[in-house]
Amino acid sequence: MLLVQILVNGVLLGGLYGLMGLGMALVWGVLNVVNLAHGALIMLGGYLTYYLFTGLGIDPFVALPIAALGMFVIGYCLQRFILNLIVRSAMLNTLLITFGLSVVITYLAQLLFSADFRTINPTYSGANFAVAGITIPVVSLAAFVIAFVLAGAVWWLLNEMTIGRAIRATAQNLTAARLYGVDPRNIYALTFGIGAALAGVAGGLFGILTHLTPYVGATLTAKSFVIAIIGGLSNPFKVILGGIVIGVAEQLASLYLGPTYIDVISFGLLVVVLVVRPARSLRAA
Amino acid sequence: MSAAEPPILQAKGLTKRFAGLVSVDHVDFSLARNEILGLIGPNGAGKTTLVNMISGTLRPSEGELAFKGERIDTLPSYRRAHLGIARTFQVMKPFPGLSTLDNVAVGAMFGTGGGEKSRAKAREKAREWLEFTGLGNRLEASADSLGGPDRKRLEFAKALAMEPELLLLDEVMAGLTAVEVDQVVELIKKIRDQGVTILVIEHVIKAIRSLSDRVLVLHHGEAIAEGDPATVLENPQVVEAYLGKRRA
Amino acid sequence: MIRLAIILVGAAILACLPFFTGAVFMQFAINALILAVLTQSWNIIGGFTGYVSFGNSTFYGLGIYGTAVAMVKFSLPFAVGLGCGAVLAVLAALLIGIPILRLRGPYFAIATLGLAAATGALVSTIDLAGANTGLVLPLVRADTMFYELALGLLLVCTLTVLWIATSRFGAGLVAIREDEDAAATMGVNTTAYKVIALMMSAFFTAIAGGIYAYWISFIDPSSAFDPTLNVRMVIMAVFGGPGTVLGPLAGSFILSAVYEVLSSWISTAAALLFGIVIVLAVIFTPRGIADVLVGVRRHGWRYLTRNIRENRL
Amino acid sequence: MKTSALLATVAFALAASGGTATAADNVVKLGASVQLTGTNANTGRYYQDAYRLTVDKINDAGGIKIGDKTYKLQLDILDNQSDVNLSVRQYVQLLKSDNVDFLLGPFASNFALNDSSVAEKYQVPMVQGGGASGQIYSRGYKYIFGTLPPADDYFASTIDMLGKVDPTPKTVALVAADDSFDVSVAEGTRKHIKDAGMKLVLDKQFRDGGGEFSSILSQIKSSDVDAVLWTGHETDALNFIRQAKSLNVNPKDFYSFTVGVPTADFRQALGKDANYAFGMTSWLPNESLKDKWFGDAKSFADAYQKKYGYAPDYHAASGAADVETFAYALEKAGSTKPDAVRDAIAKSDFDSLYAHVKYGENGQIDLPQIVVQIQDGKLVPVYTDHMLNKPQYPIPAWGKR
Amino acid sequence: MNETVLSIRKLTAGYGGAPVLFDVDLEVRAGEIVALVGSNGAGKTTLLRAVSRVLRAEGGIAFNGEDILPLPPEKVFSRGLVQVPEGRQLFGAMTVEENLRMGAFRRTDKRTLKESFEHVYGLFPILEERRRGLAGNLSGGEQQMCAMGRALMAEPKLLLIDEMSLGLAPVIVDQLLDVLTDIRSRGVTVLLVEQDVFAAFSVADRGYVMETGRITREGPVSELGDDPAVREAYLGA
Repeated sequence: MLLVQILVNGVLLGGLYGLMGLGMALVWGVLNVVNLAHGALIMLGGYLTYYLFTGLGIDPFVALPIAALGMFVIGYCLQRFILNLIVRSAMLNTLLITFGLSVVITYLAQLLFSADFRTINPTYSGANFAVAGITIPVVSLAAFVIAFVLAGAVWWLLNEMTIGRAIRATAQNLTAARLYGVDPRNIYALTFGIGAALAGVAGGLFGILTHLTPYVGATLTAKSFVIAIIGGLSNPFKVILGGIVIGVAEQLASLYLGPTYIDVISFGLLVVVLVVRPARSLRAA
Repeated sequence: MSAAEPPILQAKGLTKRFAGLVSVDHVDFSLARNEILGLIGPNGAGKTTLVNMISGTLRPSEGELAFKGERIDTLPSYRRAHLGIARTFQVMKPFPGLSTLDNVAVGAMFGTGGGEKSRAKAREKAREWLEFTGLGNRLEASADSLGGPDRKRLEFAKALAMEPELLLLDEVMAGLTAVEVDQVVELIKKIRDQGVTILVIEHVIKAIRSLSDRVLVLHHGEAIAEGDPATVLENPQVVEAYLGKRRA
Repeated sequence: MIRLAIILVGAAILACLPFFTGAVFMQFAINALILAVLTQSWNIIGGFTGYVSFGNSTFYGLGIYGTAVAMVKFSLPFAVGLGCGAVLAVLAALLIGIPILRLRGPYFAIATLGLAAATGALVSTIDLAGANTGLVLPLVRADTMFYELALGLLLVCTLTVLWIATSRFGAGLVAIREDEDAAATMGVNTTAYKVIALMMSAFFTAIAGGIYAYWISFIDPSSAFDPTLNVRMVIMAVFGGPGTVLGPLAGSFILSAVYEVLSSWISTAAALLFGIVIVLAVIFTPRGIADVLVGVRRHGWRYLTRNIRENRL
Repeated sequence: MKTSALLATVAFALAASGGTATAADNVVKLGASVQLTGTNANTGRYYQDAYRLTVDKINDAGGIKIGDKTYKLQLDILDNQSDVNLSVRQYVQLLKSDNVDFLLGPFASNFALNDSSVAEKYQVPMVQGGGASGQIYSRGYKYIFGTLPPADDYFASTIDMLGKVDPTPKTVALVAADDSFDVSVAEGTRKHIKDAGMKLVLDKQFRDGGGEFSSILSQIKSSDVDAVLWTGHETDALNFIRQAKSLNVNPKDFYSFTVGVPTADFRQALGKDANYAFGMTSWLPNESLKDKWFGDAKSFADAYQKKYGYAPDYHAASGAADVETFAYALEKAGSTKPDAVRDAIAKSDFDSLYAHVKYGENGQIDLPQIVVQIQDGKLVPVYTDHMLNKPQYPIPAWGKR
Repeated sequence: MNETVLSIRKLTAGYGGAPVLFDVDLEVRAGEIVALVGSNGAGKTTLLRAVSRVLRAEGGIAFNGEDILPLPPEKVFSRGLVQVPEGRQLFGAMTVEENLRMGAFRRTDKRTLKESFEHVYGLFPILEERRRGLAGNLSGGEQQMCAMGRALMAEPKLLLIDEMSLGLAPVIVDQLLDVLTDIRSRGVTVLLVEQDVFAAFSVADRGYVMETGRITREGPVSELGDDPAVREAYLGA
């Protein structure tokens, strides 16, 4: 029974992890940018939701799409006016500039929101129900469902919509995409905006489930990173699955080895996945 | 082909599969010392895969490969380079950030027998090979600033600086005009005269005709014809699969 | 030759500094020198070989812990401790390097990042290493010694890099960076070269860690395996010009100084400004300071806008 | 290339020419590097604010008499950005270039561990109220003093109280973070649990700052313990409670936290979910704590609230006591010589708004923890060595509140 | 004489300050196949890049009478000036069908899309067979077909084709040349850049010869093919 509960915890947690990884994987896969500011964007989305909730009294789940929209605009502008300036320089430079951006965002957030921790705490935040003796927290379940819905939306966008095909086309061959009528400046900004919007939703849910400080970004970037790699960059559902794998692995590690081993497991898993699947990694190089 | 000497390269039942697809299917062939073998065939017939297996970039799924009588099919590429096998790449691969001289010096430093240990001497040799291939006036140019034909010369110089016994040339004439093709044909003949054995992959039939001692035709990974150029290029199967009626 | 002269004269001048400066400068300088060693070591694997390692903080941590555990738990002298740390890190580089150096591009970078995080997390569960509470080393009041040690290490490390830049071994590494497949078919034993480069990088990084441990006298996993330290190595090397001999030194000294000035003058906004500096540096000088000097001489200050024009969409 | 080397040397030299300020006469300078930005800024500000308030108060009252001269206190505070390396550098800077006379501490045990090495190295006393880990005091250092009680005894009064309530818990779960402070707490607590005759059925360590407790909580639920003793940092405590609620985990009788419960932020963030949580503090703003400068602890708390807009907790009070330690020691030593002051600090024996300050052999103060509980959103002191107020005990399950 | 589709006047272009093209004049009239030949590095690809507005240029480029110099590439594409770039440049991780759909990216009349598919699959039956397969897995010849099919999906008025025969087996080149003739018969105008002068002249009406960034000769292919200088330089002995 304990094991089942732990597995359920892991799976539900994994949904949120997957959602964090989703935006990262999208931006990475399409723009070839490993966005070290992704965690900072998640944090920003969390604060946006927080202020919509505490400031305007909007229910957090209603606030999520608004926060996502706000984050989309921020992401769009970041790419359009900053990252687009360097997309053609070395890969290392995109790493550095996003690292710089994460520092800037973090410390701006500290100036704006102070270093105090915040929680998004609606009345139903601790609600739960039991199925056959297994407790299921309502908010975690909602986060899990939202993760899947958004993965579906991303999949639909990329595979069934013209703009999505343009996004993928740009990712695969910039020159050809330009020759076939795609404006890459817009497509890049759009993609980064969508990535930021996904980060925004993840941030809102993260704020409801745990707490926010301006500094949570760094850890979340690392986590999103791991999940994006384990899930692969091509299929949104696989990213969510990657999140679930990490979630379950962490919970099992926590149960059998002790919670201090959580990081060993998730990062160890990352290295193992990379090393035992060299074929894929080499092809993508 | 001299009967006394064993072939410099001997392939038996060479096969490569990628995820179930057979790219090269039980191909047998051999190369005699100082011979030029032309390898032709439609796109996707497995020509580059074959070269990759000889140079060590890919491991064969099946079959044997011997160089001067010694099995080499499990050796890593650098060991084969030390034994005396050099190649050019279909998509040219200069070291873009280095000067032409340094590009070629890499070949001299690491080629046959492990290459020249002194960096200064290696650069001296590299200079000679650049002269030989007609790039003597572009020693300090960075490799990615070179135009098409110069890039090909650089590719040659890099391979030659390794002082190979066997040289594999993968579509070195693609994109050249007829006159430039003639120049490269002369260059290859000059290299052969220095005692190098050469395997040429090419779509430029005129060049194949004038260069090759023998021609091997691959189609869907299988060798469908082999022999002297005149005979092979008139083989109806080859005309059907590769040459087309207009050129036969 | 000119580079050798610059290095030796620079080292001689720096060696005299402790006799003219105070304790605060020593404090800053030891840190800056250690960072410069880390940057220069990173340059071997990241700059010359082209493998962007985010795992060098692992070797730093192992150097720190090797030294600290040897000194605290086994009461060995400092020199032996340094050796333990170095051996540990070099062995780790060998064992880790063989599987991980098969990965390329971003995949290598990420694997090393994961490795650094995993090693840090693992060490913090090992009781012999003081778990997550850290270890206390004996206190020594000898900042000048630590300064000269760090300077000596930087000198040896830089001379090694100079040797790499002019040797056959270095030519092999650069060939790997420029095109690994081509390098292999031209006779470069790519696996061995990469692993050796990583081991060299690990060696200097670990020694720097050992010096740091003894100097700072208290260590714990979060400071020893700090991933942002690795980011700093990369930034400094890239800022200065990776794959050059003096660029990484210039990059690390300049950025250390900028960070120090920022954090002592405008304490609270220092990190924010540091972030902005990085963003601007990447936009305007994407190929490092070494390139700025050449570029500005050739194109004047239009060089900066030229960079944007070349790299934007 | 040559120019880049030159540029580097210039940059290096520039940093070398640090300023050399001269201290004005009749001023004693106290210096500290605290966390004003970065991950620890939330608690770090207590120290800055408490140091400021106390220094101002002492100066307003005319300063301190050393020998026959009157001195004012001056305070130099740097922001270490929650970066340990930077804080060490800043302490050296404070001593060697800003010429401060004495050192006040940063927040958190790992910072205190590093920074106290600077004090020891330069043989200048540091009094700190931000680190409680036993590791700080077990190194035989002579120049480090601390006003937080030893971490091993944090749960002593709590366990003492548990022996006197009905029903008395028999089985206990201990959940501790893996950092220096919490490891010390856990070690001491295991002993106290054993001594009290209770059974430790679950002993779990978690990654400090990890924030993920569902596995531990599920194990608590399935082992059905009577009481949970939890130690870690504030945000983790917050997450523990929130996740306990959403997973519907209820220890039968009781749970208690080493940190968080006394702070207003914590109660505000959790809202009603904070109710019933037990905690501890080494300090409450009581009128019974008399103070030379503030009058009593309550007036201190009022002045603090008025000036900074939030209520002080024991971090702030402890910081105030650090400043006062120097004031008393300077007057007693009659000198500003570091060694004289150090010896005077070692002999400190005075009442303050924080507690009766008297340092032990190792330099650490000894104080009992007061057990507190959040009852209807208010912080209520419950127990010291006797019941102060009636605890709401046992804690009702989440569904029955 | 048919109306002029593409008119290039005194065009100068280059990379990073170094000019590659000098005062190029070139004209393509409706319904023609025009071949542009010349040796490696003569500037042929640069010219195509300038025309499709991927590269900065100065001078005049008019397409159906409109000055397209100030337009961004995607606008030029929308006008019906479509390029089959050198090296095919397919979207390798997308299916053949998706590649073809990308060709129709800017088309607003989605109703006639089906007809276009039928047309392309009619020209290249192998593409229909492979339509669910990834473009990256096609052989070189099939990739070139896919690239041409993608261009045709855009319903081009003028098709620019760069190095169509590069690295292809002779038999495939013949097939593609046949397709070109077919396309022309449907009213598409073609500007063909080729290394293989034999192949180019076998289908083109007129030809231009380019040397080091300048047009040196022009005229009907029959005349150019007989020109001794051209024969010596490009057709070999």
